[in-house]
Amino acid sequence: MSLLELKGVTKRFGGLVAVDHVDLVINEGERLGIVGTNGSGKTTLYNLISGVYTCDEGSILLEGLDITNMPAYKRAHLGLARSFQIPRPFGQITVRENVAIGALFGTLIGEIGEDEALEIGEYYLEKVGLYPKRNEIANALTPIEKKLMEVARALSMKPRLVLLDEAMAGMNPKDIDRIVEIINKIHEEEKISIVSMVEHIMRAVVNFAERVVVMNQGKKIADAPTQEALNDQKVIDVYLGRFALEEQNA
Amino acid sequence: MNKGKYYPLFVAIGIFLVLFIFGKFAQGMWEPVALIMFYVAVGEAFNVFLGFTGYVNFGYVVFMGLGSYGMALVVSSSSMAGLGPWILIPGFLFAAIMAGILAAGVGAIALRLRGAYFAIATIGVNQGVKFFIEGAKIWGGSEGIIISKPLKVALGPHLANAVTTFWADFLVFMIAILAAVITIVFLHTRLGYGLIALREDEDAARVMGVNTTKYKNIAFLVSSILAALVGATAWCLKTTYVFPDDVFALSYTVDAIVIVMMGGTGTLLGPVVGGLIYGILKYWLGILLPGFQLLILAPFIIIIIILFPEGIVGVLKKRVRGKKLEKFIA
Amino acid sequence: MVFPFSFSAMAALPGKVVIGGPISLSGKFAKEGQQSVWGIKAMEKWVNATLGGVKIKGKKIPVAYKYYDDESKKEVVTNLMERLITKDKVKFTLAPYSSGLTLAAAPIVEKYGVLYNSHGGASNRIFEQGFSFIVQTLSPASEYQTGPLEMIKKIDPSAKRVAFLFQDNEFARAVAKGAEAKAKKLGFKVVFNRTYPKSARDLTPVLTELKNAKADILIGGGHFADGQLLAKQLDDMGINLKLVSILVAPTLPNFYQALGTMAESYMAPGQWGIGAKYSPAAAKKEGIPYFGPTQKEFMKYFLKESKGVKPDYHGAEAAAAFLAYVKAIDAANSLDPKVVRKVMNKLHFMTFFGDWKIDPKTGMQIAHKMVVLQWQGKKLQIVWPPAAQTSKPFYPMLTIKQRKAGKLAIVK
Amino acid sequence: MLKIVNLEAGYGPMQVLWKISLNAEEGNVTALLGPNGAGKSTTLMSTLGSIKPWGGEIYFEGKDVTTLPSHKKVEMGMTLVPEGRHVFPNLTVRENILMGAYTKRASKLMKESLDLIYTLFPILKERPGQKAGTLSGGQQQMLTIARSLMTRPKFLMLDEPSQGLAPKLVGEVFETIQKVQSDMGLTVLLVEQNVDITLEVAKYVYILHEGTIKAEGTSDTIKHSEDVRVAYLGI
Amino acid sequence: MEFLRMFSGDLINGIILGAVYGLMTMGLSLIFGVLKVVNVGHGAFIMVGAFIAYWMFTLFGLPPLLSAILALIVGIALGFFFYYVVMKWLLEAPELSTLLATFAIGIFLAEVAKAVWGPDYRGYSWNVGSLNLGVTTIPMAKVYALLSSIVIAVALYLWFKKTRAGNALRGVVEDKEGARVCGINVEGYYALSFAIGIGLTVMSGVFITLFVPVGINPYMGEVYTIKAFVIAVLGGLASPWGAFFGGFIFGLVENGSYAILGLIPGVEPFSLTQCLAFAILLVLLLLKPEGLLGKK
Ligand SMILES: Nc1ncnc2c1ncn2[C@@H]1O[C@H](COP(=O)(O)OP(=O)(O)OP(=O)(O)O)[C@@H](O)[C@H]1O
Ligand SMILES: Nc1ncnc2c1ncn2[C@@H]1O[C@H](COP(=O)(O)OP(=O)(O)OP(=O)(O)O)[C@@H](O)[C@H]1O
Ligand SMILES: [Mg+2]
Ligand SMILES: [Mg+2]
Repeated sequence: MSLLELKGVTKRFGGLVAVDHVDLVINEGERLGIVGTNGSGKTTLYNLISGVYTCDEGSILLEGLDITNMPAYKRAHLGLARSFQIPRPFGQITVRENVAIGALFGTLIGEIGEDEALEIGEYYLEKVGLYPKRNEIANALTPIEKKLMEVARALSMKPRLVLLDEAMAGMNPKDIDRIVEIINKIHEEEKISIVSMVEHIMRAVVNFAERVVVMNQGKKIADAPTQEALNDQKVIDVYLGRFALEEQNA
Repeated sequence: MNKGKYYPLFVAIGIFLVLFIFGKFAQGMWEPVALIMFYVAVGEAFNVFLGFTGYVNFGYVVFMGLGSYGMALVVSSSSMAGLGPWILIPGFLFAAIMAGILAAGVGAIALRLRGAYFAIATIGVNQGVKFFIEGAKIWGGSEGIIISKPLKVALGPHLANAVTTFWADFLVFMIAILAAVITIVFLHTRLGYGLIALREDEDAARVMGVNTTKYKNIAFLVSSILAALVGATAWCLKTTYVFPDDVFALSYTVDAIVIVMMGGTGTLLGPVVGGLIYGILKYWLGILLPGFQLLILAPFIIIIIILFPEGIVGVLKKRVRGKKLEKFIA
Repeated sequence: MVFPFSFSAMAALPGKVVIGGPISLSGKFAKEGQQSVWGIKAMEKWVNATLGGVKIKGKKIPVAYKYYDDESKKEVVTNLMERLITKDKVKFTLAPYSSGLTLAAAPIVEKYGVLYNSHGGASNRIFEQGFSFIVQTLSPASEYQTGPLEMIKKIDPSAKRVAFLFQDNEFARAVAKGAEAKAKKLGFKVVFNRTYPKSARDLTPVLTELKNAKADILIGGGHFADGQLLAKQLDDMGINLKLVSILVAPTLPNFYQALGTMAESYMAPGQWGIGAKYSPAAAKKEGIPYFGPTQKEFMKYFLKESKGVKPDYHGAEAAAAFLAYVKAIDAANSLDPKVVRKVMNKLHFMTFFGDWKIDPKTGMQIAHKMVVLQWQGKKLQIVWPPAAQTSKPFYPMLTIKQRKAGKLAIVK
Repeated sequence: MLKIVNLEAGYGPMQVLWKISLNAEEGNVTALLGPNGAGKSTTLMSTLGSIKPWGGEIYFEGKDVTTLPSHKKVEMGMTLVPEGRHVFPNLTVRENILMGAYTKRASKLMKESLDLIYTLFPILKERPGQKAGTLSGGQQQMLTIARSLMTRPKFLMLDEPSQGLAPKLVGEVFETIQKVQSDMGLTVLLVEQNVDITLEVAKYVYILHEGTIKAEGTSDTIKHSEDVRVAYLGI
Repeated sequence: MEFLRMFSGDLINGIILGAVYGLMTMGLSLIFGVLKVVNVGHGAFIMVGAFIAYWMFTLFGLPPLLSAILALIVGIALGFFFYYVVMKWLLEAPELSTLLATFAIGIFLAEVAKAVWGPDYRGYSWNVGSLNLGVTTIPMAKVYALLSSIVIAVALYLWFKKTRAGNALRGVVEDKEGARVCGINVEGYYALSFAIGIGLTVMSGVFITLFVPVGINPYMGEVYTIKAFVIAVLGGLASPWGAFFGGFIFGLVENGSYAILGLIPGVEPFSLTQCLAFAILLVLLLLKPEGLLGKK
């Protein structure tokens, strides 16, 4: 059964159609990559799924349940988690507390106490390599560290579906490999979550995704297994370009 | 269950106890102590909302004012006089209910606003309520209510005097403790975490599963009811009169902000320390230099805030991070 | 009866009798508070200089005045009052300024069983609360605006249409109530009865309405700033009346300074005014004793304290409250507040401020008479009651046009 | 063109940079590489003066500019494309761009600069009225670069310009950087995570690690130095 | 008919009151907009202006329109002084800490004024005739206040929208770091806008005395502070000319509703006008949460 299903989802900003009748199915346990040119509507799509925006048209189903108009916090309880492209930490509290908040309000809401949540938080901080910084104020992290913290925060929600928005942009290649590895591992270990991600860094996409969706100007222009999608001439034309292909092949 | 996290509460209660004993047994110090505790309680009640949500309830004083009206209305109603000392219970209830109803209403409407817009909307609520009471001439209009006599009728002159000079202050202590307990509970429960998340980034908090609307409203309600209790005791019972001009004076909100910011927002001990400093400074400067105390107080405040931009406890909390003292300070 | 230990009591007589109280030197009542402090300090000096203090059992003990600044705030008042009573050993306390603050400190005073003399808390309601230790030196609020009505009834029976326009606060409302009752009793027709809020900085809407009411007389006001504004805007809007009596504001020299000749012939009720005719001779005529400095002496001592700022009635009433204590302690020959209070019940005397006699049950002032003051030829004259007159009333008041042209309200 | 000698800087009590020295040669692209948190952004920000250096000296065109406020430095022809975008969110795209021409020197050359950046980033020409805050992440990145070019720098610091850009655009941006650099005779100091491209573009490379310069050399040497690549660059 | 006369008179007076309200709020808005500082000491600066007008007039017979210029200069100087002595150190601190500082500054100014000039209530009369409009009579001083406030609002608008400095200021408001890389002197503009904001406020104190030439006292500012806050929000914080329009609305409601509310028996219509003004604030905020001219 598909975990998440988008049917004709559309979002407009004034005259601009940021997301244009997108149909998308995400299966349970799948590792999906979403890529696309800048401004193609990927973040907007995330905002629609996580409930930051509401759809102008179309519907969103989570395990068959219509969540199109459900408030964001309820979606989180049902197992939707995300990170933000521009990190949004809870700046004045510690990293550990940040992540614990994820645990407290995720799918485990009401089931665990504060102490347990802090433990879960530490567990995931350990995983992403931020454990040594757990007692820092979140604002004191570098942008990259903030992103990592967001990943940990999303994971600690014990979600069914994690939406990562350019979590690896700006990271050095070594770290990217490390993070992809971590995510893959968590994906395997916990079996619970399906990680979907948006990246411009092909290195990460190739190593992570089984399937890739390519967007352009609000529309889905490709949806296929990774290699196939990335070798699609249309995708190369609008998205990858000459330079990146070389890099990918290098 | 980790007991360590309640240590700061014991620190606060310890400070209260020392104050209480000092006030009770040092000659002529009861009223100064009561004043300090008034500031502490005002700060604590204010902090429950500001500290956890980051929203500034500039019209905070409206709840103190309504609280004192609630008490005054009950005490001065002749049908209740037969209750004797028990009259205070419906008094507090009524104070809490009046403030609660207003808070629920304001919360439902104004909490949709953010930042300064919310702050000013609450000023509007305060001024609106005040001018409505005066303009529509309800509850005595601008003449307010004086409860000195009804209180004597209900309690007898002796008890009435004891209530206004000791028990009212004692109740302020109790409210301060109640507020401290609420604060620590907030600090260590999901509710508190949710509130802090929404303080830091409301949209992100919502996506993380925090029902921000509900949480905001809870904190607002609790803070408002605490304020009402402070008003009912420290104003109505203690000074025995309620004039609208006096109980809706926005300067008290500013006092609350000053106390909380000096001490440190969102901390348990912040309002306690802030209230102590504010009260002691005002008291001693006033004794030493009557008429010039505010002139000296002002630079003091500026120096404190420049040295401790996050409040004294806020800065202290950072300093002790990872040290032994850490668990005593929150 | 003399008990053996009364010797030790004698020996324990303090070196000074401290009289004092919290007073506002900051905040909204700073102006009144400052006047009060000057007035009281002047009397402290006078009493010690001329009388050598209070006389107890043949021994003269100097008096001392002790005060702290209450910032015009109710929670500060209680705090300071306790300090004064316990640390500074004040048994004869002076109330702070305003009815609210007077009420706020009352329970503390009651708790310690000391005396409490109100010189700035005019509200009648204070005296309905059943306090047993409070006495009042100034006339209660209900009396403030009755003088002008009595006066008009005498000098112009045809002026029947009276308008009330008071500030919307506790004090002014109490004044309004007293005036309304008086107006009804004297057969006036109340053609307008409105208030304006304290924060209003533009009275035009209510004045527009007032203009249409075609009143002969306007009685109103509240405090300093709004009173000045009321007079200013009446003139701006071209509202001519036969008599205008405004609370508080016109009793200040600054009223004239602010408005210039436009202030001519404005009236105000006062607890006292410079030039008041209360003197030993007047007291003799009434058959009561006179106590304290003469008008001239009061002025001299006051101006010394204030470095030249003239006293207004807030200074005078505070001074009188202090004098009342000295007089009562002398008469009681005791420093026990209970004894002094008992003696006070029977006292009737005159000071430069006027009569002093309280209702034994409530402590409310019943003998002191308010005066009506009027700006005439750049001077504030007492025009009512006739016994206190320094000048006859100027009536009807000058028209706006006349005042604009610089005409002075000089009684021929 | 730009010379940094023994620069030290930090935040609050925490020191981040320890006696860093580097040299950006006129007319070249110099790169500063290193792992996350090494202090690259801190170096750039203290060079411009957004944060105050604790010690050391900075020379620009031979003049000591260590304590000069940042706006004076911009006037002299230095600028930065900051990490994390920093567009003016409530101003329109056009207003953002024009803000770049704030200095007197830049405003004289505005017309020319506009032509240049519109050819580089046509999307900016298409959306002059959109509020910058509503642009997509990558669009904001373009806007930031464009805005900095509007100041007509002689010396341009770029803090991870390719971050968040689609691969096609990454290539284009680097081509642009090279082009602008050669056309305008620009000196560039580049901070990047995209090591491969950076080594293509840069002449000389510094490796920053934990606040100190650990290695330096021409990009060819660095490219072929296995040690450096493994230890600091993670490739 | 009588009612209509009254009502239209009230509206005219409402406009004038609104002009003064707008004027006294612009400085507050500017400071909030740029520095995110809520200036609770606002009223104290108004008081300084009022005293300047008073002293200049009584001592030297200087007409208030001229002392306005002096007040602007004094205000700007005070602004720079308090900026460098106090505010500068708090830029990185939590937002509300600056509120504490301005609170203290306000107290300080009022207490200094009391220590120097005493707590007296003062006033002066600048008689320049009056304007009879049939339904109401308006002293010319108020007309001047109205005209001046329009001139100042327009000048401020032009400064913001048309000058290089105004433009740069918008950049500073939006993003410090971004402004810095454009070569904008961020700290300089902070100081400048604080100074100009205080300058405008002190100057508005002079114009307030054209409107209310009496009751000048060290504590006179409090009333204005509260109203200025509300008006600033009504107009959309951070938008000085929005503040100007907010002032008009507030003035119109306050004065204009009197005649109508006067029809209700047994109430105090004047107090209700104030109540209504605040109620309308709430309604407007709900309809437009960013204020009238505020932007999202
Ligand atoms: N709130 C908004 N108002 C107006 N336009 C918007 C808004 N949010 C996004 N847009 C526009 O919608 C389009 C899609 O933006 P979106 O952020 O989803 O792109 P993206 O695919 O995430 O791009 P990137 O890879 O650069 O992050 C863009 O053209 C953007 O300018
Ligand atoms: N505003 C700040 N407050 C406190 N510490 C900071 C701040 N900004 C950065 N740091 C710290 O300074 C160190 C260096 O940060 P910097 O941003 O210069 O690194 P960087 O090399 O640019 O890393 P990245 O590749 O992640 O951009 C980090 O350890 C970071 O935690
Ligand atoms: Mg995006
Ligand atoms: Mg960086």
